[in-house]
Amino acid sequence: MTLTASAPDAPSPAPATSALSQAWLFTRRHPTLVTGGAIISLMALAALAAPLFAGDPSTMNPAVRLRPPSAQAWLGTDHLGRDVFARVIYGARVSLMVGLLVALVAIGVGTVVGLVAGYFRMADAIVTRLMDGIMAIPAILLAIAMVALMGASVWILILAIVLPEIPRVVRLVRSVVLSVRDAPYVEAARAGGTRLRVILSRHILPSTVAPLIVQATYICAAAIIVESALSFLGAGVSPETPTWGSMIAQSRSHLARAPWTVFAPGFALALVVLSVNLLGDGLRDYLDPRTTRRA
Amino acid sequence: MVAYVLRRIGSTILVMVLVSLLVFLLLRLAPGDPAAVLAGDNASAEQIATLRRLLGLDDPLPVQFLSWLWAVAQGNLGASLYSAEPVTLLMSQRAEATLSLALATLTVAVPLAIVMGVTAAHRAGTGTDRVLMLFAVAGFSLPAFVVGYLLVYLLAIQAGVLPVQGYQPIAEGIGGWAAHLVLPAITLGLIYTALIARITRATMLETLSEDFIRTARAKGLPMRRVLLVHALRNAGVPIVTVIGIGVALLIGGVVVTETVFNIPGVGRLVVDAIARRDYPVIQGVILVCSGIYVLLNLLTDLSYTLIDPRIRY
Amino acid sequence: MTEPVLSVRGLTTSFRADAFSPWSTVVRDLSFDIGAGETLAIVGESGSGKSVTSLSVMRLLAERTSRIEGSAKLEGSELLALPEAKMRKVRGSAISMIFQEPMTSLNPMMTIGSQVAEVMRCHLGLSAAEAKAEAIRLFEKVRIPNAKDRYDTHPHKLSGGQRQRVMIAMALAARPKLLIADEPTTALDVTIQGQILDLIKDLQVETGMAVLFITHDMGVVAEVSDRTLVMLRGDKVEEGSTADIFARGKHPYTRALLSAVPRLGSMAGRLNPATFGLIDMTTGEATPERALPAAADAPPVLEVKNLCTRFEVRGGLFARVTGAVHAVEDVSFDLRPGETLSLVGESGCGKSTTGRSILRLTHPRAGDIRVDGAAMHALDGKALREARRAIQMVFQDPFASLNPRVSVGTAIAEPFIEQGLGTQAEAREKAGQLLERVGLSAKVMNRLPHEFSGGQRQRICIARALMLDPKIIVADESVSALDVSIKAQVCNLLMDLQESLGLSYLFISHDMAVVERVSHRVAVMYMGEIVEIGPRPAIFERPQHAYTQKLIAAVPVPDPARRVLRRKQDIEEIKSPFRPKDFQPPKREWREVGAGHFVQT
Amino acid sequence: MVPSRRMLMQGAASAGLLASAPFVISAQAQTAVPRAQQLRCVMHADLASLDPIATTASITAYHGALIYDTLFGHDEASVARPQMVSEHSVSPDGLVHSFTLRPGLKFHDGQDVQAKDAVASVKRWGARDGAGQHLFRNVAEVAASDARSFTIKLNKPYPLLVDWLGKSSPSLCFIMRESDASTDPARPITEAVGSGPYMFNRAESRTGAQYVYDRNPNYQPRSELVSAMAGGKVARMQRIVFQNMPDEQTAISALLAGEIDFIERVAPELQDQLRGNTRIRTEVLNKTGSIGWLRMNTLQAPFNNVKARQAMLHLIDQKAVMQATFGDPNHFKACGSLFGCGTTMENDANTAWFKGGQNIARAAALFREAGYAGQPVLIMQQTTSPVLSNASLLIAQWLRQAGVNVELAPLDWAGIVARRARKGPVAEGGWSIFLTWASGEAYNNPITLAGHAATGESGWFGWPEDARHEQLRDAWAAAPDLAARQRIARDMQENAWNFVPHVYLGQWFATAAMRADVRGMIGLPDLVPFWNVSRG
Repeated sequence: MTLTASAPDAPSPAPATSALSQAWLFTRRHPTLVTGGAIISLMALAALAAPLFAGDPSTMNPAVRLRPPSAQAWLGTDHLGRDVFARVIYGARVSLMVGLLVALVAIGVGTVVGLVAGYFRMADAIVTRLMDGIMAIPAILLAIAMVALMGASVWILILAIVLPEIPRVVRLVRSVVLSVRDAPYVEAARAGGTRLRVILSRHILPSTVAPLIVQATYICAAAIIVESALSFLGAGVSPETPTWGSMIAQSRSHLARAPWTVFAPGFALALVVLSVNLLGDGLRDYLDPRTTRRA
Repeated sequence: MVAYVLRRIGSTILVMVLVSLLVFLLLRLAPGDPAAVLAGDNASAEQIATLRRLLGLDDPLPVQFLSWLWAVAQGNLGASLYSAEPVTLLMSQRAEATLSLALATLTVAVPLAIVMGVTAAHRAGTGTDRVLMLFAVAGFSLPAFVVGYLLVYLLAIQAGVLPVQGYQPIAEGIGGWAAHLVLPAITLGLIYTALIARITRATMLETLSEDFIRTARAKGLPMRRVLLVHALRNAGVPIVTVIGIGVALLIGGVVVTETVFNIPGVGRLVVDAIARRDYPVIQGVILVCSGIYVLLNLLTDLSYTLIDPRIRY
Repeated sequence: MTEPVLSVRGLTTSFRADAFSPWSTVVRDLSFDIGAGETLAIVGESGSGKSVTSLSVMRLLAERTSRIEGSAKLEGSELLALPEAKMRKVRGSAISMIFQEPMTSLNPMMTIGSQVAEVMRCHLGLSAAEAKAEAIRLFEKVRIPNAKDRYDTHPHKLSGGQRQRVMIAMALAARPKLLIADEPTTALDVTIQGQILDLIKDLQVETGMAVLFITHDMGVVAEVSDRTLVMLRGDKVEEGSTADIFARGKHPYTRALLSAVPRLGSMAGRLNPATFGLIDMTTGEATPERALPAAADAPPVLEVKNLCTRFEVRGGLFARVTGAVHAVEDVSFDLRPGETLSLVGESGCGKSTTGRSILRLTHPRAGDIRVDGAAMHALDGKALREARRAIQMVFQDPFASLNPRVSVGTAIAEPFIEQGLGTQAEAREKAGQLLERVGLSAKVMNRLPHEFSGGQRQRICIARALMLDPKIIVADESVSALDVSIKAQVCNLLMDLQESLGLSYLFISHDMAVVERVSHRVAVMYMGEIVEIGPRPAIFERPQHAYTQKLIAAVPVPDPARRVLRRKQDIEEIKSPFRPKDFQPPKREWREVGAGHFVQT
Repeated sequence: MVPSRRMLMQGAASAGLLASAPFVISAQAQTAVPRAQQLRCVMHADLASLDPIATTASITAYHGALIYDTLFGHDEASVARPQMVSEHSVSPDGLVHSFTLRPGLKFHDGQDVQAKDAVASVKRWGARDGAGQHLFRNVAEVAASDARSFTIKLNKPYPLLVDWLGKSSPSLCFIMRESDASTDPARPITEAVGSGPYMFNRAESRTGAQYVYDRNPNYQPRSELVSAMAGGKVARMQRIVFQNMPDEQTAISALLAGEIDFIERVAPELQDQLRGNTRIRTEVLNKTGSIGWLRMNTLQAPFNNVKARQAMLHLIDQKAVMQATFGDPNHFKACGSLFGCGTTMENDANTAWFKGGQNIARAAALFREAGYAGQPVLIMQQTTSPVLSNASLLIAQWLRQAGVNVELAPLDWAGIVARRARKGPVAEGGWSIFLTWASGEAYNNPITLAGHAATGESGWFGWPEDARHEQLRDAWAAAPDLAARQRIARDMQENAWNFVPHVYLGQWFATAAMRADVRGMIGLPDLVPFWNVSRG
């Protein structure tokens, strides 16, 4: 017997005294969610407001290369004399944008394909084969090949990272759709003559939202990591564009002489990916309490 | 069962042809000219054109693809445009290093991850759980090359206890072979351990809320037995699935790890081939990698029957 | 009375969602005793705290989210203060448990033999070989056929009844002083239920153990228990000897519970259905039962002829069809306006598939379905959608049949709007009226399903089904998942609606007692076929087919005075309606034994 | 022995990837050369092709120098000395050169080196190499006169003939077996059998990972002392191994740990890690270093206008470009000579732009004079080379400051070599600027470096065209001596910095790092030879 059944009759929790204490309670209940969300929000805010405080990320001046942190350049300069602090902040734009766009595109495309595959048995076989095919190609090799062959623009990079993520989303959506496709409330809608479009949009799609939000955070984190790995392997975006991955990759030979050129973007990278992952874990627990709360 | 396996192999061939076509189109429709690379910086346009013709790169694309496919069907993956060595030979030279790295990673990561996951699930919500899971999240968050450099710096250069780079074939001594694999395996295993530990914890939590676990506890069994005998096996299918999927991740991670530690494996082979547009090598390696992946998927699915008596094909 | 085996005093159990939530009490200040050889039944509806009580005594609740206060003494020694290591030694040896869901309570990965043997190895220190021999002996004792061969069987190869026998064997393995049986028969078919109850009874006589029986089913209580404790929302409302409780229950809730229990045979001699007489659980005020009129003598609204539904099974290299599950085989019947035809049978007999096939939620393989003369079976697409206006469905699970994310008003209005029968405003107005009609307020339209109890949700589902003004409602186990008191109310609602709207019901149920009350006619299904069909009085009073007789005999009677030790029945076998590809269904013959009463020969 | 083992491995490979792995291992385990007798080297690139004639890649020239021998070799003073040749005579009219091979020369497969091998090799080289092609415009016939003698008959005297046969910049005139040398010059040969001091050990080589060269026990060095490519090539190490390590940091770590012995080029920023380490020694082997250059598409706007090309001379600050990558000024210098600095042809004709330093305003003015109207200027940025990548970024920045609409297209090398062949405008997938580099010594020779030609569309990428430049090149090749060539070089430079076929990014000097006990490395501008090297 489940505890939820007793819930309607149980006295409801006493209302919290103020919004502040409620927020504090929420934080204590979901520490990972709040910590991850807060760091990401701060990073995103800093990235958006970069022109207001961060300085110039792209002007090169080899005369002042590899200078240690100072009042002029808070995190020193890199091998081309660029301001590392400014580049880290502007790098957040690219990294977060790559992460966000990859997540959005993967979720968007994957949801449509997964919905079709899950609901229509005819399409399922074809879609499943196609997705198997994409998944079978080692993701990083595909990405390296795409970037090498089609040019190293941010858009190609996003495409290269998105492609291997799509099958995972398709699988997730498909499994959720399969699990609710024959749910009594969907059958009730069919029995009542509800049109397919409405069944899909009102009764099936919303069930995928919670798992997709969680999946989106993981994809976002993975995308940021993959972007940095591609940069490391020399298949990243243009060195002109500040991204954390390419900053680390370009500066790695200066590690001994100018550690800040590697550690600043490295720390930012690890922090953001960690936060996004924490956010994802927190959301998972929040949206699906089943996994942690049990009688 | 046999019919199922045959059917799966049939669909595998279909998937592989699809993969081949995809990779072929990607390679050939994008810019890049192996003849120009091969001829060298100082070569003239005319010399490059002659070379293109000699390498067969001027044939119509469908002809190139079908003749390649026909050769593959006969077990011939072609030869490198550069060294003219057969792709199968190039890969077999590299296979040992890559397989050793992958196996070393698996043998370290899987048991460790399962112990971590089971412990975290058992202690869900406690400090132990939090620490273990924070470690797992961190494993996801650190780029492999950063970890690799750090390990090399600390354990190889500073402490001097392990070799910095390279690979020593197992035939030259098991000690040297193992010593060369320690750091790469840790680097590669970090994310893999994290992945399996997380999924183990999640499925264990789900399994621990099942009725039969309550039965097992009501029977008065020791917790260790409840966890390891009753719960773990029931959580087995998703864990094995992730171990299987994770091998695909390994194939990807191998590329970075092989670069950091200079291991002459298959990953490096293909990265170099991409840089040179050595089409037969790229196509061959990706085909074989995806073949291994599909095969592993099949094995994973078949292993379910060993874990779960209810699953029959 | 000697010292009780279990003595519970002031047991109070509270839960919280997590470490930051307040405690909410689920069981309040509960006290009771059970003596050796005695059976105490704790009876109550969902949320009464009866299962939590047993889990509290066993200390099987999660430590971080539950709090147990009071005292529970096993033969004088306090359980609640025992360290976990010692408590573990109590579980499964001094006190053992069997649970409601035999399907999920056994470990699917382990053989049944090893699951029983491990108890003895753990508590009695037997060697592997000894434990195996002892387990086989136990299997024989709980009447599992071929016990030796079954030792290495996995649970999924067993039927529900056999699994529950394994559970019992496991519980008895270490010769407990107290057996806690938590709804052990609820998930089982009636015929199996009786056998399991008998088995527990026999074993109790043999071993002299005490039994704490937890159930919501008054019929079961009447059959098994010496004393009965009634719980309501965490409180004990009444306790006494079972005979006393049934004959002279004092608390209104006890009486309400009893009044709501359908009793097989209570309709004897009556021609037409009748509503339940109910007693209000707080005021004790009684509403008498009321008879319904006969069905109209008009042409049938629904005619089903030779309906066949099969599910193909594929196998082999090219995934060819190797056979099929014959879920519904050559089923024919008709339904007149204002009539209730019940389809009864045990799980897997094809009764639900029949209902779903009629609505074309499942595609029938063959057969004729005419609704109001229109051939439903030949329609497709838009025409099918429109045809479904005349025939609607109410499902079993009130929690699953409403989309948790859609407000009830939208859910009710949806079919009306989707069928293009009117504007948004008209739909909402009509939805409001229907909510009132099913006994809810029109003001609840904007609420989400989780804010309603199970019974209320089923009312909402009924309102949704009525939105299209159907002539027929297929009620697929629509009241089976509801608590007793709610079940009676919803049945009454359905009957009221039938009377006022002239609805016809295809009432699909496994609950013979409910069927007896609501039906005009009854069809008994077995292995996909109708084996007997006829007017309700004829079926219940003069059952002809052996299966019908067995079904009726197995129903427990909620009257301790009529308790009988009976039914030494044959062990059930797993019935599989799977047939090979070239299977030719035998031609069935029918014999008319009375007016409209047909029996398969 | 070598062919049979190879066949075994191929057979095993076709039997299946996994099954064959043990075969490979056992083959590898057969030979064991003591570590002290091996020199493990990390070179600047992977040995992609084995044919030093079909490709001009430096690494393949290194490979060639190990396993093949040459007819002549330049000594340290850049004078061609006989190497495989024992006697060389020229007819009085200068039209017939006769050569006789040294006795006892043997290919690694045991066959004697014969005149027919030399004839075929010289012909193939002449068909492929820039200098060779120039020479062969004047060659009437190359023919063997007996087993060890052959002649080259000319249409008119060619003073540089022996210099070319002994040149040490790619492609060198390596002597191969006739069977190999008769392959189409454009089709790369995959055999590696020469008569040089080392033999290619194919069984232990792993394409893309390591290449193994074992001492040729049958090689008979000349008796003279070694001097660059001339003199006795004495193989002192039993084995030379090229290890491919694309990651520089990994290579440094490996050198520190003693796992490798030699790194050909160490990035300046990584040298910090070696400083003060007594077990490691660094040395600049290539005294003329390397020069980066920028090619412009002279067929399309804006660089079809000479003013726009001139603007580039004023735009680029070579010191800044060099500093961005090499940091320490000891590692680089700016160079205004068309022929590189530190070379025999270096001069300062027409270098006012260089002496004036960077002048972006002047560049902007020149762009305006060229009628520049905002057309996109696309720079192909080679992301895989730090120096070229950094230079692209800086040049883009300066071009923008000069008001030019710049677009960077990040590409890898393979992408660049494919795209640079396109002559159309940027909008049609063309390009405006690409960057590359060559050894400093290469610029010294206006004939051999393909980019020194100004023959228009038939020439090298960028396709500059200038008739006077071509006249001067021919005159240079025909000049009788060094002093005459130097005079002509001045005139060429005077002319070139007016029509601007390309501009330079700066000259840098790579540092090699090796274990301290490695002795006798021969510093050459275009090659790193491994004879004469020893340890201890």
